[in-house]
Amino acid sequence: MAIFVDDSTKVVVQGITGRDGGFHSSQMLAYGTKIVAGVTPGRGGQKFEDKVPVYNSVKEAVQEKGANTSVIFVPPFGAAGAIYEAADAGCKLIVCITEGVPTCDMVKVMPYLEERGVRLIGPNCPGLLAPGIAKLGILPTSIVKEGPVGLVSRSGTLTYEVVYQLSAAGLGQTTCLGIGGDPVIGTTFMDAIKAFNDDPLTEAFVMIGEIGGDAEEQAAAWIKENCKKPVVSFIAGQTAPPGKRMGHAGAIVSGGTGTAAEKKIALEAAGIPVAERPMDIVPCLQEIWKK
Amino acid sequence: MAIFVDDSTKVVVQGITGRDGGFHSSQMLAYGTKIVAGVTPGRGGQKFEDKVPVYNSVKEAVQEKGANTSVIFVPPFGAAGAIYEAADAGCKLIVCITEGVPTCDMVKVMPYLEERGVRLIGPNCPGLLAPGIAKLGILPTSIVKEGPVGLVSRSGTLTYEVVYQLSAAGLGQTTCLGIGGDPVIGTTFMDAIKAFNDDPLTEAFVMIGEIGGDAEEQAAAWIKENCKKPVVSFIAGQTAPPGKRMGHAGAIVSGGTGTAAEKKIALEAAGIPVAERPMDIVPCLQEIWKK
Amino acid sequence: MNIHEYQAKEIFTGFGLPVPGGKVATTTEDSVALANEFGYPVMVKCQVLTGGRGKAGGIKFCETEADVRKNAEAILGMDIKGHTVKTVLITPAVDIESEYYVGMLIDRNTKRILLMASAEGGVEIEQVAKDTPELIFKQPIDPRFGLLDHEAMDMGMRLCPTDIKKARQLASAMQKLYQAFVHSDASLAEINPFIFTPEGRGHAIDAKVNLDDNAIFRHSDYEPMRDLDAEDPSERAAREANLSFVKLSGNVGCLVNGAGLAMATMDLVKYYGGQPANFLDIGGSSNPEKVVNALKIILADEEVKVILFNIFGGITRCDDVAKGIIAATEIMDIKVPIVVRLTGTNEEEGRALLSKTDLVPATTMDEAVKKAIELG
Amino acid sequence: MNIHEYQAKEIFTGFGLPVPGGKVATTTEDSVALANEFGYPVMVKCQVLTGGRGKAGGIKFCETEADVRKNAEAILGMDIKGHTVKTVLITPAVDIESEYYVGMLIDRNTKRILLMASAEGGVEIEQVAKDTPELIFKQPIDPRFGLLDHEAMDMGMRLCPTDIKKARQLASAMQKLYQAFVHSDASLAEINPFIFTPEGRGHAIDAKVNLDDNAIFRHSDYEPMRDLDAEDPSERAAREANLSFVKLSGNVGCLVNGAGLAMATMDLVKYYGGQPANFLDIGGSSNPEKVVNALKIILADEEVKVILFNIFGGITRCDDVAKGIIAATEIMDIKVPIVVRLTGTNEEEGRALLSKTDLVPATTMDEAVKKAIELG
Repeated sequence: MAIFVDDSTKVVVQGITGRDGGFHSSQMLAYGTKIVAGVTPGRGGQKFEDKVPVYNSVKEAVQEKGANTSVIFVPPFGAAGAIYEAADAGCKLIVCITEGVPTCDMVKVMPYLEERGVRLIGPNCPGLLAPGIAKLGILPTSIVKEGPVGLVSRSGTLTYEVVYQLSAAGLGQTTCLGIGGDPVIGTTFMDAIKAFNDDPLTEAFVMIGEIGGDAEEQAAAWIKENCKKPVVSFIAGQTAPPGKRMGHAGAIVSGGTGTAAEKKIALEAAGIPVAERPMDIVPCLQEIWKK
Repeated sequence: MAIFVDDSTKVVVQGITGRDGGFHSSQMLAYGTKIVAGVTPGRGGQKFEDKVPVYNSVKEAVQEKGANTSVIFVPPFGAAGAIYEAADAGCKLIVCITEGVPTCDMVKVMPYLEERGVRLIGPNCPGLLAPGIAKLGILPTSIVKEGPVGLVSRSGTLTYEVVYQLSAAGLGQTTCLGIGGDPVIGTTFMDAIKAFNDDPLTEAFVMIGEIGGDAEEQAAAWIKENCKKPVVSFIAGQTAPPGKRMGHAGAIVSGGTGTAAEKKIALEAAGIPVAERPMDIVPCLQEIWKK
Repeated sequence: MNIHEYQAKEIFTGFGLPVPGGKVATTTEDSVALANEFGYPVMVKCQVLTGGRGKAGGIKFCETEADVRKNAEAILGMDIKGHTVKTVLITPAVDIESEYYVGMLIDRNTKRILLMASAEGGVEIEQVAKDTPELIFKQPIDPRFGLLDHEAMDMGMRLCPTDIKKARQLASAMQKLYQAFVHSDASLAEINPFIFTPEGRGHAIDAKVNLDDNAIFRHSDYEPMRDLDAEDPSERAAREANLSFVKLSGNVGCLVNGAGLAMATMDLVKYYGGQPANFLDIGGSSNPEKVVNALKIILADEEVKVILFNIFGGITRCDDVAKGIIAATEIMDIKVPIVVRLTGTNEEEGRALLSKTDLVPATTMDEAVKKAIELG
Repeated sequence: MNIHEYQAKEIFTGFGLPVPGGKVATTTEDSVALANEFGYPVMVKCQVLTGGRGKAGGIKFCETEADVRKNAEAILGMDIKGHTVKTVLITPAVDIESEYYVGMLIDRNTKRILLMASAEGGVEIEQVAKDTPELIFKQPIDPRFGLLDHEAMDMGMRLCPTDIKKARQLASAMQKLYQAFVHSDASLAEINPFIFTPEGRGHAIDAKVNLDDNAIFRHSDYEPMRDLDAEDPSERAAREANLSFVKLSGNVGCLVNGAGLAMATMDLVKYYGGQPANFLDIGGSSNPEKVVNALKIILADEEVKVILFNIFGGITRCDDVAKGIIAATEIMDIKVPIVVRLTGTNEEEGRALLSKTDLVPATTMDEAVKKAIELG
């Protein structure tokens, strides 16, 4: 079992005929993900890799093929529109990989999703990989391994780094989830942590945070009160200068809030070990898990 | 018992210090309506007629005096804003008397009310008078009488005319309701008819329609299928020239739809007698009620 | 408030809709000059506030200067359904490969702005709606989110299932039309037809916009768009006096408070064999000055032989109406009989005030109408 | 993208906010001419993209032409936190009776635009937030309905409980600020202070707007607002190459894909006693040209003694990165050692391509960082 996905997950890929959308759809298919349809307006009737039907709209993909989950690879100017479309068509899980989506677009899309009970992951995220079940996004499949550890991260490639080390140490994963580092995202740290806490197969989990915002502090407070599973953390950006945006729209330290040091204090105060280096995460986890 | 109001109705009047708002608040108070507060921004701390406290906001009126119903007498440019405010403050029934509210404002306010489960009556309507219970609006109290007849109307003064005749004939009312004739209104004909059908004290009811739209046709179809109580109707505007707006934004006959003749056919096809003249309504009702 | 095609196109252009250039002229010479400026062919289009302009010969395709001269001369001054053409729009003619209808209006049932579109463009959409309603596609628009990309695209692809570029242009036009609708507080906005040239470029070649009278107060820039010439002088006076008024052709001048009661009064006049001279709703306010203005407007019509007041007081107080009637009779020299029926709020006070005058009282609506017809 | 006060005020003026007139000058003579045009007193305000301009002496009240001359001369060319003043805003000075803070930003927790306002205006709001958070009022704005009248009025009355006229002006300013925020795609918009004159008229006398970089593509009109002088040349080159880059002062040039991994790499360089020369995220795209651009930008810094690639391939494919590195080394004459760590999608293909070169391979992040520090 995993969080947010299961055997009934049927995927439609929005932007399947684009360069990145096509490449990663192939990867997802190769991993066994049930991609039942693709969508590119104007390309309806074509087939992706001679097997996945392409439709002009998500509505058709849902009606014809029963898609219930969308993975979005469309350019930033169309990303919010693609999210609305997927939600309106009835998808209950949407993973938006697109980087560079205007924040005001995301602010507006959020209540639309809430009204329809739709879970969004992203935007500007690597998505989700539940080893042995499905890959929704761009996490490299070669590094994952089935097992009892959950992983949630605001980062993309740093997630891969940690998953790689977990797998190398024999610690397989229930779900690896990159939620993205933009200011406004669908599924938050807190949402993921609650889901891991409720998931019977997840025995322990790892939180990869970064500078900016206070999602880590909130998560720490919640974990302290509610979570009995072992948790370890890592925070990127200890050396980031204040006031500068570190790639992610979210990764910016402003006016003494959102620093790595503050987050570390909050996490440790909640009893969550914070690894100094990415390579320390696995040893940290092994240490507290044995207790 | 009446529709939409009962003994727990506690009213806040928005615009209580204005000319019309003040006049009709006095009338409502004189009829025994529980006006617990008034609102006029900047007049907080004053008293209306030395007894009703005036607040700066509906929120204060709800918090301090438990108001659950608002009657709005503010100018058109502020009417939609007043509705949002009342709904946000927790009022579950809002009666907007204001005439001349821009239609696009009403289009936008509607989902706000739906999200909060708020009933709106109006705008541009005379409101509701439940004889012996409460008056919310501007219907003249001298003409009503307690009894078993419900009355719903898109018109204002034509409603009074009919109520007057009902009372004169000894036919008292459970509730007299003017829903207004604007293109976009809160409580519709259908809403009122369903409520009358469900109200155990309402034994028969009268529908006063007018040209424009198809609310009467819809009501006719619903009544035919669902309503066992005697109903009579009247349609104003048989002589109205097409394409001209007859006062109400809604009262306009366009392209062969919404004519009095069409409505009459639909109503009669549903078994609902349509009175030729206002003075025929009472005899019509008496005739079918006896069956 | 209805506005002319060229004014609607100005609004559309402001919201980025593709409208072919165009300018208006009020003389033949100016028409010719504009046509020469644009180059041929051009369209000469009468600007009157009524439909069926093409059928009436008010819209002409002109290939030469001589064509423009001939047609502008014929169209300017033409009478179309009672409207005299004072202005023509000169606009470059475009080649038409296909025509679509795109319109928006307020839908009472969904309480939303409704987008309607059809591949049956360029014809009377009411006829399409009657004969083949399945050819009109509809999309109610959630005001909280506006016309979303996929909703517009879905409509675009219904109209142009085989041409994604055209579908995109239609979708974009629909989204811009929605912006124009809400920001101008329209009650109706239509592009009929939206056309494609053989090269695949879309253009809104006709435009119709009705503005919500209730919202004009926040569009002071639109007030100059009002075509005062197109209004009946009495209707204009009524509008300026904030009265809801429609001129009819009878002899019983009606002053009623409330639109429904006013219509019912007209109906009753006709029922008893009379002819109402007008619809007039003096509105929900209780301003005595309004009554004076209303009387002036009605009495300006020489056909009016009797005045019928039918007042049921709710928000309008009968004593205010009575004061208004008395003030008016003091100012004006009213020669026709006046029947007055006052009921409702403050009716005793109102009747008491009137009892000292020589007005004809009536108790019921029926009695008042019958007396008015008798005296008219 | 951060913009200057005068540019933020231009945006505000476009949305109807009450901003005192003002114009910018780049010379003392122009400053004096503008001051004479406005009449005295005026403010001379340095236009640099940093806070604390007043404390640094960059904002002066001037009562006479001589004042303006003296202060403009002093301010133009002044260095404020590393920013050279090239432009001053000359604006009429207004009498201040009271000062308020009004600001909006994106709130991650509510996922909404958050209105914040305080009667503690004119001072550093961060300080107020830290010391007396109860003096800052907050209102998250529902994007479906915008900042509603009663929400704005409620905030206005909290700021000015005893003066309804001022409360209304504040409420109106908040609603206009919201319009400005959403229509300009801001990430931050502040008026600090919003002041009232002794006569009770409100003015936005300072303005700060940060625009969302992700939305600049739909605001081509804002692109000229970018102050190219205020950017580090390497940061500008990176932006133009669509790379996310921040210059630091070390010797280890870092090229990493992904912001999180890039920060972690910097952290690790420092952990092992080295100094990162930069933050650089080559992004999620797999365009080989980006790598070439990135190398050029990093190598333009002569302090850089070693290049460290840390690539974990997800959406970026390792073979593309390898091709990019090879292409770059063919074009450029790279004198410093290059440590490359490639893992993830297509890593075998990537490593195979690189094996024919003299780049220093590394398997883990730790190994790569240690090797880079050693070689740097």
